[in-house]
Amino acid sequence: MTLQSDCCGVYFPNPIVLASGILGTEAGLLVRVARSGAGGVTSKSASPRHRTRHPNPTVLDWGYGLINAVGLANPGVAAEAPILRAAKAELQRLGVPLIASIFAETVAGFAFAAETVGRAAPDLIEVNISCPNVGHELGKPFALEPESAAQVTAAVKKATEIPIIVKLSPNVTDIAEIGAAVEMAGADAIAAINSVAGMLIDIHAGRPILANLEGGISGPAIRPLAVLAVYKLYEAVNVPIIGIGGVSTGADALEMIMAGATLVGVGSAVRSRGLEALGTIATELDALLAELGYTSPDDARGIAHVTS
Amino acid sequence: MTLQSDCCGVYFPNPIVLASGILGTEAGLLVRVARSGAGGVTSKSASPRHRTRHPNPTVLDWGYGLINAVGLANPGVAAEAPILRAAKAELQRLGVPLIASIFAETVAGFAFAAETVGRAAPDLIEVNISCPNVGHELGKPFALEPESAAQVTAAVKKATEIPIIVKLSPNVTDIAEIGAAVEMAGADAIAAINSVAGMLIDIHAGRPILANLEGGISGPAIRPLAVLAVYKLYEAVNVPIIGIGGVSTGADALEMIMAGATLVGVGSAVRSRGLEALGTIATELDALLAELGYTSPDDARGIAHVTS
Amino acid sequence: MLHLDDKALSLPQVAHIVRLENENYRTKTFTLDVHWPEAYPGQFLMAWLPGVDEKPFSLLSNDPVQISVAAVGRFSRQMHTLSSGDTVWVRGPLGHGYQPQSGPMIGVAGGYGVSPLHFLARRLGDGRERHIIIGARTARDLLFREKFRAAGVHLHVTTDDGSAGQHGFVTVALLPLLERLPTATVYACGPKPMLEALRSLCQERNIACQLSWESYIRCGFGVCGSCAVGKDGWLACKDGPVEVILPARV
Amino acid sequence: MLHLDDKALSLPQVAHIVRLENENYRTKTFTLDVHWPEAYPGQFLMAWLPGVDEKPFSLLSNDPVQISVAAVGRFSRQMHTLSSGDTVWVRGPLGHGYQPQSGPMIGVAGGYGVSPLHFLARRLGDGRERHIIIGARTARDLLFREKFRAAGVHLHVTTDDGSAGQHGFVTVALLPLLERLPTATVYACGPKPMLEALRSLCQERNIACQLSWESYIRCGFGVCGSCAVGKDGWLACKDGPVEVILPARV
Ligand SMILES: Cc1cc2nc3c(=O)[nH]c(=O)nc-3n(C[C@H](O)[C@H](O)[C@H](O)COP(=O)(O)OP(=O)(O)OC[C@H]3O[C@@H](n4cnc5c(N)ncnc54)[C@H](O)[C@@H]3O)c2cc1C
Ligand SMILES: Cc1cc2nc3c(=O)[nH]c(=O)nc-3n(C[C@H](O)[C@H](O)[C@H](O)COP(=O)(O)OP(=O)(O)OC[C@H]3O[C@@H](n4cnc5c(N)ncnc54)[C@H](O)[C@@H]3O)c2cc1C
Ligand SMILES: Cc1cc2nc3c(=O)[nH]c(=O)nc-3n(C[C@H](O)[C@H](O)[C@H](O)COP(=O)(O)O)c2cc1C
Ligand SMILES: Cc1cc2nc3c(=O)[nH]c(=O)nc-3n(C[C@H](O)[C@H](O)[C@H](O)COP(=O)(O)O)c2cc1C
Ligand code: FES
Ligand code: FES
Repeated sequence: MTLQSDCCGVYFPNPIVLASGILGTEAGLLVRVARSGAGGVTSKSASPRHRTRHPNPTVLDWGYGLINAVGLANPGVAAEAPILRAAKAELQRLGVPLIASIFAETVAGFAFAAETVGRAAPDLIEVNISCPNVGHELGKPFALEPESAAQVTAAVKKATEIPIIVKLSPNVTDIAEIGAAVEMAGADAIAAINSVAGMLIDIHAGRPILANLEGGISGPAIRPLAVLAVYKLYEAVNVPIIGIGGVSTGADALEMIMAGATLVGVGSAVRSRGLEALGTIATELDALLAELGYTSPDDARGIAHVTS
Repeated sequence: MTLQSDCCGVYFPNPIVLASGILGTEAGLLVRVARSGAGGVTSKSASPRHRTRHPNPTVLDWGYGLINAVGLANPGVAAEAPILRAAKAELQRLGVPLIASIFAETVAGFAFAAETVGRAAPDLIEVNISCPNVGHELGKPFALEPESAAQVTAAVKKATEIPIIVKLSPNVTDIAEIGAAVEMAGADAIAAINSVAGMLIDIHAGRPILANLEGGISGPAIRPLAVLAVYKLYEAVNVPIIGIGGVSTGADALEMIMAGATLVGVGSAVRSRGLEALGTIATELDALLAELGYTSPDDARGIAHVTS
Repeated sequence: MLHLDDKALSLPQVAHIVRLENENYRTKTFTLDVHWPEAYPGQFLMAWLPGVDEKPFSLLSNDPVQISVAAVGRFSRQMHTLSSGDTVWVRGPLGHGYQPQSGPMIGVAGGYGVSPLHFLARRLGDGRERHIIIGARTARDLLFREKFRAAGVHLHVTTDDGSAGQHGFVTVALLPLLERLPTATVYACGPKPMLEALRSLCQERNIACQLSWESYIRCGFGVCGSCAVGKDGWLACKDGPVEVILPARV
Repeated sequence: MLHLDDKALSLPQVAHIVRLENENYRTKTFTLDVHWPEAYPGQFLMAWLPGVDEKPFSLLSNDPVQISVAAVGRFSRQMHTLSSGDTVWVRGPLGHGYQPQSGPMIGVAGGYGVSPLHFLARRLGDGRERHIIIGARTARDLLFREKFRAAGVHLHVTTDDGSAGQHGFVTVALLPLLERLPTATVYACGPKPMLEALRSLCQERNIACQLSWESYIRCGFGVCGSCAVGKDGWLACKDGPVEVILPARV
């Protein structure tokens, strides 16, 4: 049995990777998660310029999952690059790849961000297109339309030689259509899904709980939505898929792999199972694959696509 | 304190109504739910012609909610009409309104279905537009595009004098846009949300668990998605909204009302709290409203729309 | 945030067949490596074969779980192709089963109805008078004669064509028992016409009866409404499958 | 399917202010109608005022819950406008607090650091030697002198300007205690420079210390990474806020 996985020519000791925005704010945290058994780690999405934080609450646990509106607060790519460099130095020793996540509000901003973080030589760059396009008349997130998603992809592709993962939003009518568009535009891999738009209202306060009003839902509640997104993308594209959303056990990870995922992102499970969640999930996946007679995750990938 | 609610001129003893497809297959069941305290009941969606059932599993409990692909199996509107008539006779005595739910695969089919169930004189007709449009080149559900949603609405509006509720799908990029389109086309009310598309894979079988592969997710997992949909619709339309999705307590119902709902649909909670769930939720809502100093649901409606 | 280790408990669970027995020309008993100590007679499970279907079966036993399956259609024939070690997915126990009363037991079984009644007879034990009437169209359709004898109950057999036991319907054997045992409870499982006949007979004679109804089960937990029986919205999967009818006067 | 009656437990819960006390010119103690018997000293809660912000506060007491708030900015000033009966939303208890060791207690408090240390001093009880050093810039910033006296601990006061107690930093009072009580544990809460100084002092002298660090808390449960302290990814909200440092040699 081996858990080794290859994504865009990058070697991952196991397919369980830390999702962006969870613990990925500091080099020390990225390294700590890698040490605890993750197959790869993704940094928190960084934008061209520093973005200040929303007032709290920004991250809450509502029992069936989390809701967050961290609002993409981040120190900006210039400050992020040294964090990535520090992380990379240590991660390389551990043999755990680093994925640098970026976002921007304009196509040019994406290219700039990719170039900047690229200098820290992450193994992969994740392009988070869930941020609103300030150039668009309605300010819709890039991820919501095939054209804008493709534009960003093409621009980032030009700006860096590092393979890029485009991260899709689930808040669309047809995610497979967006996936196909970013593949055409040059995406080396696709990550799905980002958190699902939602809202909670505090009935005593008579107002939304998050300071930002709406937020992103993650955790167990969204698992079946994520599995379906990965399943549909697997039928629509040929590039590898990083399946993310609600995974908290080895069985959940295997479900994603069977739907078609090459790597499996884990975020909210850190809440329920601690920082060691990723290592634990990898161990569980290993045992399950063996029990079910597979010799590697590759064996199981996509097998849920029944033709009968 | 009164829980009395008015929707399109129809009087509801309380705002908690049975959602379509839950227990609504027989007159006896509709009446039983009404007796146990529901403010209104919706029948299972019926189509112009009889539709046979998918093989099982079609409805499963995955812990955080349900997944179903009952596949809109139903006896057809001709057979449904006597069921509705029988139910209506008894419900009228109880003072509980009956909502007849219909769907079809063509615009003409919707009109026919509305006419047929209309003869049983339900208090309202719910137009479930989540079914694929067989006339559309891609067979996309009517609910996914403003144009097709509006077409169905207009056709049903012409076919019946009974006020109509158009039930929207959450599987769209912008539900408010669809809501505005159906309001323009004559919808007297809007129901949101239908179940959210999802999939579960059995890792031992290596295939999706539902015979239909994908299905609709309902229950607690989708509550924040439903609350956000209602919140957005409330800002986009003026007609009353029936808020549905994951409500299982009086507090959840109040949350929907604060987001803007006039009536609150309850389905999956019957799994966790039994057939009496609706009556229990109404009682809880009553106590909560009193505790928080409201004199009726109307007082609390939409108050989560902070302007500050 | 919840971490549901048991989240799969209401989803179909993997079970392996550990023993297979032929009961008659078209019926096999499956013993599974599943143990449901809390399950009781009259409850059922849903058995899933991926790509085929998922169907309800009454428990013949709970610890280990056993079911008897008559090969009559697509799903049940597929079940019959399985061998020891093969996998079948189950969820349960589901529904409300028999509620044992004090006093004598009269069990009436038509077809696969023998399953829950054998489970019940064992559960009630030999501290009371126990009668079982099994009815079938013809001799070769009869099930569980040996099993019931081994359980030490008084066995009565009827066949519509007289090819075994008494000639006629189960009522032929039932009526004298009802006369002799007015404090008995009738526990029954079988085809609808049989149950309806039993209901009238027992109500006329003011005898308690518990009837297990069959219906089309989808969810198995009282949500979809597909299993409603009768006019009052009684749900076979949740209110039943066993309907408990108390005598009008005690 | 889960029915989470306690689903709201990790969401902010409504609490009412039942008592208010002025501690100094800018600090008030709030007593809430919330009881957390399982909470212990060094843990914190997140207090939410809708439309304002949500901020962490150390528990001064768990049963009922009490916090002391210094009015220094937007949120804390808003807290100070509240009256008895008003609502504040809380979630907690969060984090890992002090781990009481046998032997003498030396508590060192800067600013609102008095809160968790008063809770700890009460918890440790008078069966051991307990010292508290409170430091402040100037006399009017000092907090909890009466409260600590009432708790029966040995109180040491230092001010940077000498306007009360000993002149100088908390270390002025600490050093002689460390000499005299080599088996003591130092428990501290206060500004970062103070904690860093204490860490060096204790490590040089091989004395156990437990330091409560402040950091920007968002989730409070170890997910968002916003509260990392130092280079090793130590999380104030989950690994801490209290860092437990054992002496190098025992
Ligand atoms: C609560 C409950 C408990 C049940 N317990 C058992 C059990 O313990 N053992 C068991 O074998 N079945 C039991 N059944 C019936 C079982 O669930 C299936 O209906 C049966 O196995 C047929 O399914 P199939 O897909 O093989 O055939 P289908 O394709 O569904 O049916 C094929 C044909 O056989 C007929 N048929 C269906 N069932 C029977 C039958 N029992 N006898 C004769 N003809 C039949 C149908 O009317 C149809 O014409 C139970 C049903 C319920 C609701
Ligand atoms: C684990 C933990 C426990 C805490 N416990 C307490 C507690 O028990 N009591 C308490 O009052 N606060 C406590 N705090 C600090 C508290 O959470 C807030 O930071 C504080 O109330 C200021 O918030 P604000 O919005 O009012 O001011 P902000 O607008 O955030 O800050 C206003 C200004 O005050 C400064 N400032 C912030 N905190 C302080 C301070 N304590 N003293 C002096 N200046 C300050 C800031 O640097 C800023 O310049 C704790 C913090 C943490 C992380
Ligand atoms: C607190 C928090 C912050 C997040 N920040 C980011 C981010 O900066 N960039 C991004 O692409 N996704 C972000 N996400 C989304 C996650 O990467 C992931 O796609 C989502 O949470 C679903 O996975 P999960 O259910 O395993 O958490 C964030 C999620 C959470 C919970
Ligand atoms: C088993 C089942 C069957 C359903 N059938 C229908 C249907 O026929 N028509 C319809 O409009 N919605 C149907 N729905 C969707 C519900 O009416 C409701 O919109 C959804 O379940 C969300 O509400 P809930 O979380 O309270 O269940 C069905 C849902 C379930 C669980
Ligand atoms: S099978 Fe669904 S309600 Fe009985
Ligand atoms: S506050 Fe989020 S990890 Fe500590």
